[in-house]
Amino acid sequence: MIDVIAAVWQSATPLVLAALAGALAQRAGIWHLGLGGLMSIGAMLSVVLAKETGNIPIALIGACFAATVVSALMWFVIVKLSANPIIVGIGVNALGLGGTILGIVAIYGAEGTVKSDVGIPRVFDAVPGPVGQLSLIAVATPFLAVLVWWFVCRTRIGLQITATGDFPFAARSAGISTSRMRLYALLLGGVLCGLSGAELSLGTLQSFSPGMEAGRGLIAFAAVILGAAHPLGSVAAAVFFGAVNYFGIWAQLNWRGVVPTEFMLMLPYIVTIIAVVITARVRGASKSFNLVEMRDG
Amino acid sequence: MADNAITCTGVTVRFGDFVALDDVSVAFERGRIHALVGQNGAGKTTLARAIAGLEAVSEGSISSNGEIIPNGDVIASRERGIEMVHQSFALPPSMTVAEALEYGSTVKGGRSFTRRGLNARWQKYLDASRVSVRAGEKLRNLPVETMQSIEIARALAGDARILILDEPTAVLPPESVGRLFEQIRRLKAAGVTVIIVLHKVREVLEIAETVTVLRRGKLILETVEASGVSVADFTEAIIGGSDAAAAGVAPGTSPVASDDLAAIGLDLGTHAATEFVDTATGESLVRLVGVTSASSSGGPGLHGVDLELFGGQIVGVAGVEGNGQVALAETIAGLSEVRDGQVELIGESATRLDPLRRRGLGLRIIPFDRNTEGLSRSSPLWQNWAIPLLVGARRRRGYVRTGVLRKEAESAFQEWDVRFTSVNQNASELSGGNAQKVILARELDADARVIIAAQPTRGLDLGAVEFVWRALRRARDSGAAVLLISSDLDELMEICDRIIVVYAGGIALDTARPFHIAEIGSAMTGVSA
Amino acid sequence: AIGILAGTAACSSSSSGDTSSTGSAAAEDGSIIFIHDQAAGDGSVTDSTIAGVEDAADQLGYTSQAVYVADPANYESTLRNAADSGATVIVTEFFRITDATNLVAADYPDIKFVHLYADPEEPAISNLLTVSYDSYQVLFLSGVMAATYSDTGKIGMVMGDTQPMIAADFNAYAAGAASVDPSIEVIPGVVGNYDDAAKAQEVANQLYASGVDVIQTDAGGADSGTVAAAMQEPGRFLIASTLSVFDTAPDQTLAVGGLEFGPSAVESIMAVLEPDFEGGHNATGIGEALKLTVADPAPGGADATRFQAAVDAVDAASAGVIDGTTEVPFVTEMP
Amino acid sequence: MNPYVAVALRRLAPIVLALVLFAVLLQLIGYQGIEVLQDIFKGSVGTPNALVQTLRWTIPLVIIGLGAVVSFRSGFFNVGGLGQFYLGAIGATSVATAMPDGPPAVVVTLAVLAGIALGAVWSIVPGILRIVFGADEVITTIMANFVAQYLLLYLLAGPMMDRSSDTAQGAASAPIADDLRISTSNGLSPVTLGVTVAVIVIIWLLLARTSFGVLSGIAGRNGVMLRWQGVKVGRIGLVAFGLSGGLAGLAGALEIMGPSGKLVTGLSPQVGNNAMLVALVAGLAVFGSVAAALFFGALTAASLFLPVAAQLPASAIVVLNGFIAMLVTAQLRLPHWATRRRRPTPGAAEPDPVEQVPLEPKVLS
Ligand SMILES: Nc1ncnc2c1ncn2[C@@H]1O[C@H](COP(=O)(O)OP(=O)(O)OP(=O)(O)O)[C@@H](O)[C@H]1O
Ligand SMILES: Nc1ncnc2c1ncn2[C@@H]1O[C@H](COP(=O)(O)OP(=O)(O)OP(=O)(O)O)[C@@H](O)[C@H]1O
Ligand SMILES: [Mg+2]
Ligand SMILES: [Mg+2]
Repeated sequence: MIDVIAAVWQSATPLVLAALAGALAQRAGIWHLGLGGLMSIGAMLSVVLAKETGNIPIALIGACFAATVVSALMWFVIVKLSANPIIVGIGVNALGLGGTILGIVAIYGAEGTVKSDVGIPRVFDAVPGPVGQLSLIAVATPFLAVLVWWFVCRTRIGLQITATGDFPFAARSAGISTSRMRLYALLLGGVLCGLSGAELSLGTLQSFSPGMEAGRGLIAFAAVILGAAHPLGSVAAAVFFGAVNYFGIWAQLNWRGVVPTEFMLMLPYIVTIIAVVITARVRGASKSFNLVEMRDG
Repeated sequence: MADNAITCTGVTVRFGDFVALDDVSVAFERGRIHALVGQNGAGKTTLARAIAGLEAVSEGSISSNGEIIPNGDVIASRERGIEMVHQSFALPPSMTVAEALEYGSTVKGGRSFTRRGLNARWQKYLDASRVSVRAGEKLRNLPVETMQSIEIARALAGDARILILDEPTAVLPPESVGRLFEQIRRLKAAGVTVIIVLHKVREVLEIAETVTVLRRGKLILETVEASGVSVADFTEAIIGGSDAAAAGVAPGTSPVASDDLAAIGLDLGTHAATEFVDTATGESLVRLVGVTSASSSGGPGLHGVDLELFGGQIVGVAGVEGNGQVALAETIAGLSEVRDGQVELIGESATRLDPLRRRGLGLRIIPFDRNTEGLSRSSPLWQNWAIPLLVGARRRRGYVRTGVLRKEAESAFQEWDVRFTSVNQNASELSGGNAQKVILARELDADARVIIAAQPTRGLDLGAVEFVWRALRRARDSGAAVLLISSDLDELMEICDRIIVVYAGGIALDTARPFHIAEIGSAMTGVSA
Repeated sequence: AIGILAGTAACSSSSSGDTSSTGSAAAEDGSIIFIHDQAAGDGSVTDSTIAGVEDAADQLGYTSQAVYVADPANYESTLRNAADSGATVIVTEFFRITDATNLVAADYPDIKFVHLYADPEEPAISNLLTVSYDSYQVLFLSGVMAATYSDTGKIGMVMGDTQPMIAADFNAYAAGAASVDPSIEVIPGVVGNYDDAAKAQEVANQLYASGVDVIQTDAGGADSGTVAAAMQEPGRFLIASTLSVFDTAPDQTLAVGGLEFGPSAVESIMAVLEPDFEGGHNATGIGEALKLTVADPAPGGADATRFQAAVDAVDAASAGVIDGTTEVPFVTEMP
Repeated sequence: MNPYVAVALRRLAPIVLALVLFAVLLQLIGYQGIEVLQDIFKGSVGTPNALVQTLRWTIPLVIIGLGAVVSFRSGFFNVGGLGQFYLGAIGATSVATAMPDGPPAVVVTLAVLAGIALGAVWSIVPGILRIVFGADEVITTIMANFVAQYLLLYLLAGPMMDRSSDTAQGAASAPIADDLRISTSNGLSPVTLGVTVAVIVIIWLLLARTSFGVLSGIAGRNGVMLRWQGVKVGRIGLVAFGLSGGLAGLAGALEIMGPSGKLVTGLSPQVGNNAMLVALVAGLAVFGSVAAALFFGALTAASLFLPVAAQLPASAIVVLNGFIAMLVTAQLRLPHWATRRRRPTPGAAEPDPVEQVPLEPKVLS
């Protein structure tokens, strides 16, 4: 059982970190569909830096930094140039996918898998099985989640970010710069996405292959919607998706011949749709954060 | 000038090419209650926001206690004790009361907190401010009155020395207005300077010590003592003698004169039946029998309501907001689910009839909120006007000759004296009064038999109010049944033939002229129920 | 004229290695363009073809270029662009690009085309050489090896998706295993794409955790996930698809079986440049471009006796496949 | 300046900026940025073949793009164009391969109708989930795209797999019979062009000259108001979902019956997103979408030329599309110092752009 939990946690960690980033942005009123692009960037850069420097802290800082720089770019385009966040997010995903391949071509001359000899330290190295594989990031993620929750729900600045997304005019009338709150939320999200990408590639795999993000950013975003942009709710939803993924593989191996494999591969996406429907039904569409809040001041 | 809490010097605010405030220089003395009045779009909110730092001034400066406040900087204004209560509240609906009080708080410390600590801290404050609400309650579940109390409490939570209230009475029932005014007097006694934006002359005279009048962005009267102005001067200043026609009074009506002033409720409290003519045809056009229904937005519903509306009558609906007015309008309109009872419309059973068919029978609605329910602000005027034609409630379907519709819209707008530049203009470009006229032009056609007018004059200036009233009276005179839902008792007493009071989803009083304000008041507060 | 010159160059290169004169290269200015529908860089077939194309170009003194086209709807126009750009030889790979290759080859009779891993064309197109590989036969040998080595009676395969080519691989793998041990359980794990190494790792982990001790990789770029999973615990073994895995996972890799297109790409390019080339087909099976390369010496973590038994079994099976006594089933749908 | 020219310039500005950024990036990593831009021109309109390719790609982009226009206008962010395109392709392929010998006109019509129907179904399901349950359509349609991809794999590796030859190993359907093909592999024929023009005209008439068009536009801006007018906003939404999915399905059917000639996995993975960009660049205008589709068609054509001409990896085009998507909805304007008479103190009073998105609340019955 503990092995299953560890395996699910392992699989959920990148989703959890990205979902936290998405929840922060959502709280600040920005639909963040670019999580996957930022993850790709973090995944690629952490492996390249780990390979080239052999230094894990540098690799992580580099990954987070690059994802944060792209987040700042997103902020500029969305907040300063009034671009549609959804389209920008889709653009960031394309940049993440194409840019990492281009980057690898630029660095190594040809596209392909990059392998690092060093990886993120394993915390329970001595323990056999999935538990022993948990990286420092995977182990630290619950604490990070609590930290983000505390920041969002238990500090004044967190409330200010929430006000920015919920009712921007209210935030402004209290003297809060909505654009700065959005910047904070996106930058912090950039750090989290960088970590998420690093965990994905450098965590247990220690290698990066282009496209390995494989739609995880969108699943993380769905977790944000499912969790009503609450940090812990989004984390719970992300863990749920990790569990669905684990179950999808399990069912593939154990229900051979019963359900075609392709349907098992669809499972995470179908479950996402069902979960979104159920939460919308339970919560009532009006209670989630709205795409566009138009209130006349 | 050190005695002035706020001094505006040559303040000009532009939105693009539009000048919302034009070289306004005005000073507000410390420790007094100042009224800021003017028509819709006069620039009151803009001036208030400029003082609060929410709107950057294009030219000129604003100083507090002799010191210039940095331009367009809310924090700087708040540091000087300037707090603003907004026309529609600025409270994030997803938050709890305590969170809403906390997020913008300037009180030092408390950068992080526990939920219990936060609730306890703000509960203490709320109790001390005599706001009866739990600090842990979600804002979206609260009624408007409580929201306003919280909004004021929020403004006063820091070290507020100058409090700006933008139309605080617009959403309040009469008895709450009294309580609000008491609170304002207490604040003044504590040394707070109050600037209050008001529309009703009666309220101005009741609370304000000085009056400042804006018209079309220009300063007309500068902080004169309220006790020294006559009602006539005052109205003249607001509407502008020669400008009266431009203010939206329909052609053919005389410029505002003292008779009209009486007609629009400026005569403090005497409700003579100035224009009352009994035109009731006796024809029953709406009948609710034991109706129990829910409001579609989850607000309070109706419980076992019996009601009959007759042609040739304006029936007023009085009541504190949130007692079932929305459900009543929605039930007749067919927008909410009827759980029990019967609805009849123009002789037909309509309990299960969809809204469109009801409109086909002659039902017309002027909804509560003209900017969301009444109009699509970002759609062209002609589209806003043509919807009934497009959905086939009145005429056609399928292929649409838009040129013809545009022309028809144009002539309808001219008939209703809408001030517009083109039918292709977006509705958002119209001022409040003109926007309301577009709705009237759409809803009050010749086939209208039953008209639900919900808050049709809320936020309108005197001229516009008069225009709406005339329109409703005309509809009544042509034999329609009018249901007028309003939170303005003066308005109801003025033009209704009959008033019902809703209380807790039921009808607490159904009375014909002459009206007794005490009786209505006690029904509204549930005393007589 | 191009054909004759190219033929000369081909002859000189085949006779004397890389001594082909720079003079003739400058004079002919030929180019080889390779158009592939699978991303390069995962160390598998596409990479080996690129290496072969570059090798051939070096020998001929030509320039070479590899172009990746992800969208099947774009194969044809990319081929036309390549043809218009004046390529001497255009190389394509795998079935998906068959129609486009045939169309464009017919339209550009002066350009030579090599289509690797394709069915023969009937009638043959005069400027097109098709080459088929019975790659599933290698997977049969993999199955033999895995089943012989397995201690648990369970072996697995981590595959990219279920498309017919991969399904054929799996079925051959299962048949090879069954030929050794009819009771063996062969479990497929499908990643769903060829990029998601992290998911491949999860799939492999669950396979190993369920008692599988040998996994064949068949998921392109995602294979690194399976390799990583094998390296997590002792007692997990691999049969990989690219030779580089011998270096990455020396203690886990029993063998590498897969397609090596490099030499056959060189050979085919030289063939189409022969002046008398008239179009045709080359069929390649075990013993030619295809073979199962077993670890030598035995992988660090392996049981020496069982490994030796597995190597012997592979040798025997290989002989059987080559001489035709063993029939390898070709089934393109997953069981 | 002519207002149409002004609008066109404003819409093109972000794209030009994206191209410039792209060239700079390429220069930084060692390619010839300027030459790449020249090659983009050459690969899109520079040769007859390039022009054919540009038009060939304009067809699916304009058809799916107009579907996006219909749904975005009515306030629903249906981003499932790709999945609906696949379902359309599946529908057409099933019909065409089931009766290869039938009378061509009948079979082609049936195949196209099947494509439209399946595309519409794939769109109406998220539509119902949105309208009846309130499930956000952005998520459900994106997820439906993934599901469609695996459905395609399932069908092509199983029930629909080409079994015509013993050795066939590609995940592909049997080829469409020659008689049933509506164009050669270059995608241009009287039929494909005619259908495209017909779609443009019909959608224009629908949006500009019918009550559905006007009402759906209002529904997208303010559904609450329509509800008070007795309009069933949900029904408008469903029709919009159905139409947009049907159009994407039509594009899928045309692709199979025309240039592709058979169904394969991984078909045109970019077409859904690009069509969405088309709709947005055009500001949801019908003829603007045609212009934008021509532009993106040209870009797609160029993207096939670049790897050959400029030896650029295919991923570079993905990066270019990323830049375009990032900037395409940006409101490029003169910097503050050039327009403001007096600058407010930085911080508090800046306008809130996210608030200014010109949409009204979306509430459904
Ligand atoms: N956001 C805006 N954009 C452009 N023009 C506007 C905008 N708001 C108002 N206007 C224009 O400014 C003018 C002044 O508006 P204002 O609200 O003062 O009108 P008004 O004459 O007082 O009308 P009414 O008495 O009917 O309210 C109007 O003609 C209106 O068209
Ligand atoms: N952000 C803005 N952009 C353009 N015009 C604006 C803007 N804000 C206000 N205006 C215009 O400025 C004028 C003054 O508006 P303001 O809100 O100050 O009026 P007001 O006196 O408060 O009216 P009301 O009684 O209706 O609240 C109006 O014509 C209004 O339309
Ligand atoms: Mg006005
Ligand atoms: Mg105002």
